[in-house]
Amino acid sequence: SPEEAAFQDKIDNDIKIEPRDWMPEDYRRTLIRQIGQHAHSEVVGQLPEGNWITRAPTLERKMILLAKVQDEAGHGLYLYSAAETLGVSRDEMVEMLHEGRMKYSSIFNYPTLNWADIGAVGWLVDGAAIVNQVALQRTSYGPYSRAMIRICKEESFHARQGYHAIMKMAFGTPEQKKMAQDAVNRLWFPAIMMFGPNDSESTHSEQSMAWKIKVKSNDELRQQFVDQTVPQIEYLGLDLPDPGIKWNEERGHYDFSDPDWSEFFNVIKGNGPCNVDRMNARVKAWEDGQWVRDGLMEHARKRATRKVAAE
Amino acid sequence: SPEEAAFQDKIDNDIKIEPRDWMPEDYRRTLIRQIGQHAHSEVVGQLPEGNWITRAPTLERKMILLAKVQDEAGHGLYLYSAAETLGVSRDEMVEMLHEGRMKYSSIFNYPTLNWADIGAVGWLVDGAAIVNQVALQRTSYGPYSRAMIRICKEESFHARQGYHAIMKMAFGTPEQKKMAQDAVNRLWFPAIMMFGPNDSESTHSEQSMAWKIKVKSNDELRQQFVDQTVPQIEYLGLDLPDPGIKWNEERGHYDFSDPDWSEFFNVIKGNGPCNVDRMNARVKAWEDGQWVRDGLMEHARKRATRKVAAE
Amino acid sequence: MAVDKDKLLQFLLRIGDSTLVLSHRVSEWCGHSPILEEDIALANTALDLIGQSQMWLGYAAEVQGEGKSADDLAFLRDAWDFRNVLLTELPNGDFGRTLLRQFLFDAFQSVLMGRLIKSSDETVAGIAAKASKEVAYHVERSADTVVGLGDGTEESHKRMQQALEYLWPYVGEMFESDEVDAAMAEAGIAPDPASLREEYDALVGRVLAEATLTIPEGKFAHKGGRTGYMHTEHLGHLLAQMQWLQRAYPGCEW
Amino acid sequence: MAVDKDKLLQFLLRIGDSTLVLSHRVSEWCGHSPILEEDIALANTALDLIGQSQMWLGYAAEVQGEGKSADDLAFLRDAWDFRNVLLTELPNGDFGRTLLRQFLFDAFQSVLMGRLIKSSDETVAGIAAKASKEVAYHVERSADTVVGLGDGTEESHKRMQQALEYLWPYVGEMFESDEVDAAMAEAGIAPDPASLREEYDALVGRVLAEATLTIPEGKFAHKGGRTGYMHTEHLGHLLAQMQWLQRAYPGCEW
Repeated sequence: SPEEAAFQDKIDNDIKIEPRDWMPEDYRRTLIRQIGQHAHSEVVGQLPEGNWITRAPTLERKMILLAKVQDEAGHGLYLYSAAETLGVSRDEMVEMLHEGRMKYSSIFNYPTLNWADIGAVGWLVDGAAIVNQVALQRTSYGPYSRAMIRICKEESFHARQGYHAIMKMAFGTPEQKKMAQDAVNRLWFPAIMMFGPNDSESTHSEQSMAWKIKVKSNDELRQQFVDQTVPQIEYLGLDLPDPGIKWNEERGHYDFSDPDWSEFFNVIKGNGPCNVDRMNARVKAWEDGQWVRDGLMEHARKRATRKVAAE
Repeated sequence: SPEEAAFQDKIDNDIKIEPRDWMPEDYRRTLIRQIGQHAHSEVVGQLPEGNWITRAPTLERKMILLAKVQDEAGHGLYLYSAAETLGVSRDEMVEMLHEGRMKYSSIFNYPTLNWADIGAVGWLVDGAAIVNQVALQRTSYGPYSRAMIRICKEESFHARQGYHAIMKMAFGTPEQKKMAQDAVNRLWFPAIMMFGPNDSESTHSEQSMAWKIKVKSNDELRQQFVDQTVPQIEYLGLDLPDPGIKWNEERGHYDFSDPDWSEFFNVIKGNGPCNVDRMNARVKAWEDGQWVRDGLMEHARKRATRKVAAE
Repeated sequence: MAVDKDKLLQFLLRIGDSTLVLSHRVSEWCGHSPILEEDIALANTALDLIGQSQMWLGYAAEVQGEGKSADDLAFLRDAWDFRNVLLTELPNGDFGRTLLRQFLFDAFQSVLMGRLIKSSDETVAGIAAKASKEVAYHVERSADTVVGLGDGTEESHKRMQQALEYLWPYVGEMFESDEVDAAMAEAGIAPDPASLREEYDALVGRVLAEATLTIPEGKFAHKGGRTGYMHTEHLGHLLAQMQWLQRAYPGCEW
Repeated sequence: MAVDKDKLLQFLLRIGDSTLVLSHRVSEWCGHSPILEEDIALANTALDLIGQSQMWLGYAAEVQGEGKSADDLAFLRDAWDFRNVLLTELPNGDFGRTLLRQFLFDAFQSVLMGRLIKSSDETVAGIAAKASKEVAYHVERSADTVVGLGDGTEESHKRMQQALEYLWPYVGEMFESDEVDAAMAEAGIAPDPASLREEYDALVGRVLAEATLTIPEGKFAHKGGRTGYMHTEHLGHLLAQMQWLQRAYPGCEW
């Protein structure tokens, strides 16, 4: 159709699509899925980090962690707003999350088990997210692109803080170093799985690339992350978490082992270490909070009525 | 009436009153109140000790504490059974407790704040209870008297264990000794208030003495407790928790300061440090457990029906 | 006029421990609040409170003069050395109780900080000046939520009234006066807490009235937190979590 | 035949840590159970489990040969050194979930102890002989309660079925086999856990059928506890409570 042609033309010329522009239903649906999932990830992502807020070892570390979690909740807000421009409400998306009809990033289905995990989450998980999000700054949908630009700034700050935190551990006492190693060992493969399946297996990719919803392929992004992270692990003096990691002179990249994709699909299916607990926590928070939302809403209504009556 | 005369005659001749015997309504009511309160105290008394079960410092200490709490719940059972012989059900008594129409010993409205408190509760609180209960072995109501005999044996075991636990603390590191001192300082006055108001202020006492529901007066029992406990405090090398404690050669007893009775009556009124939390915990346990009691009851009914059907 | 160092220390611990313990409680909500905006607001509140603790406890450590840091005071004292008011260590309960506790504390802090900015002790005045901006924001926010929930639905009103019944007996402790307070007042470092009650009652009374909540009648007040004589059983459990790493791995840098 | 000491140690920790951690969870009920008789029964269960831990960990410490005690192992290791199965560290949930978890563990223990009493290691055989009497009592009791609640009211049935859905994915870990188990089997110290599954399934299947509960279909099993590779987030919080005193006041006698 001519609408479709005009739409694709904009995309090809790097003109952002805006909420009021015509767009194919599938473009809209794909974006809602992707932005919603991203928003949910920010919200659910509070839980593994929140798990250590009450046990952070110094006042300053606790402040840094609280500020980070606060930022993430804020990112959730921007992203829900971006998704809402596509005609879906935050409450609808939350409902879909709670009913299992929308996902969040599988990385948050792994537990945070020692204090170094908090550093590692900032460094590896936020690090991987940034690689993805930097690419997404050029995504074709305007509100999403602008949210990404805003979010990226804060995320790189988090990643740096995470690296500093784990540096303290890696250069600390033998036990601290052991915690750091343990964290890297456990989180490495889940982190590189954050970029999604190999390009050959990725179902939605081709159309998303054509629409510039995705800008780089999963494997490209993963390689970029590995290349930037391996030297950091080495700098920390930690053992590499994958014996397959090796500099490949010819490619100009690090080789690395393929993660266990059966685990990846298993976690997506709901069988990750924390899927059930994470969803239970969110659903409980939502249900326990119903009276609060109702109460505040009713109060707002009363006030509005009183104001009208007074006028 | 002739019944009353026969009843009082039995009492005066130390013949036990048994459930089927005639007894004055007031005797029955006083006993229900006293035995019920005693039973409730065993049950609520699980809470301050339970507060430290998950933090007991060694496996053995944890076992000792668990065994003690288990015994106390058992005492609750005997005592509810004794009260039930007077025509009131356990559920009725529990309901009266939860609605504030029956009491439990005020001592359990004080918190357990350090590990030495657990020793001190065994030594001072169970110690005070025993002084009272040894006297009550001779109480006029048969089932109550027999429950007391059974309970006393276990309680003196608890008191000894408590004393050993606090001995370890008093003879331990300076910090452990400080915990022991802190525990004795906080629990001394609440413990001596366990015997109730001074005889001159005690409302129910005279009739109870005549009926041999009570066998010794509050002040007699309190003096006996002070006399046995002060040398124990001294043996531990701890400071006396009351500057008024002094051996009185003439009386052949220790003098001691009158506790702050306004605090006593305040705690009874509901203003103790833990009254609200204790009752909330018990009511919540009861309400949360409704489905369990209902489920088990329904299952028993189903089984009985099936059995009849099969016969 | 020289003030007794130990009394000044006690005074500082009372404020610094209260903000520290309350920040811990508030941070327990992380990721579990009823609305995403509230997750953000609660994290922000906890963050401000810790920041204040860092200043108060930092000065306390300096006054103590034993070479300790604010972290040492936060992570290496046992319950009996804490001087927070009991109100701050009470369990969160539901969201309404958490916000009402916050308001009852914020209101006190707002009155107190208003006086402390004129403290004769420059460090105290400086910390109070920084804290008072945050506190003004907190009290406005918590008051709004208390009004919204108190004057909301029947259920939200009932829950808030129950929360008030539970919390009110812990309000009085904030206005207790003892020899520490007398020394602070005499040295012009801090007002006698009792002297803050009128302003507090006016502020709290106004907000609770707007929230259609009824202040309980009893005059009874729990105490024992700010003297350390008798905390609740809850504090020990809180510290077991808070201090875990520092206790299990002593002497590390984090 | 000499067995690798470290493998024997791992084997002993797997049993001793499981009973220790479960006893902690069960003891959390103290004073909060639905019926006074259950308060007694739960305290008794917790007590037996700690008693067993004391024996298993005592022998583990002996095998380790570093002069440590069972208490040292219980109170001075961090989460990653614990080898309990994940099932035992899960939060209690409601009373039904606690009892169902107990049954799922008791059933395993009853099968395992039945084999261990014939262990080639005399100490293991001796501990198993003592434990097996308690375990036989536990499994009878927890099975009865599971049946009573599963085949009770509609609500109790629903809750028990939900508990089963939650807990079932944690059952499989008990039957995992690795090189530790292979070494134990080869030395005649303990059976390969996988070989216990049939007997377990028969016992559990019978009880759950009587309880009118449906075993979930999925074959997925969480793991990581008995190797220590990946516990749940819950264990760290549990240990923070359990080890508090020993961590805060190291080197004391209690």
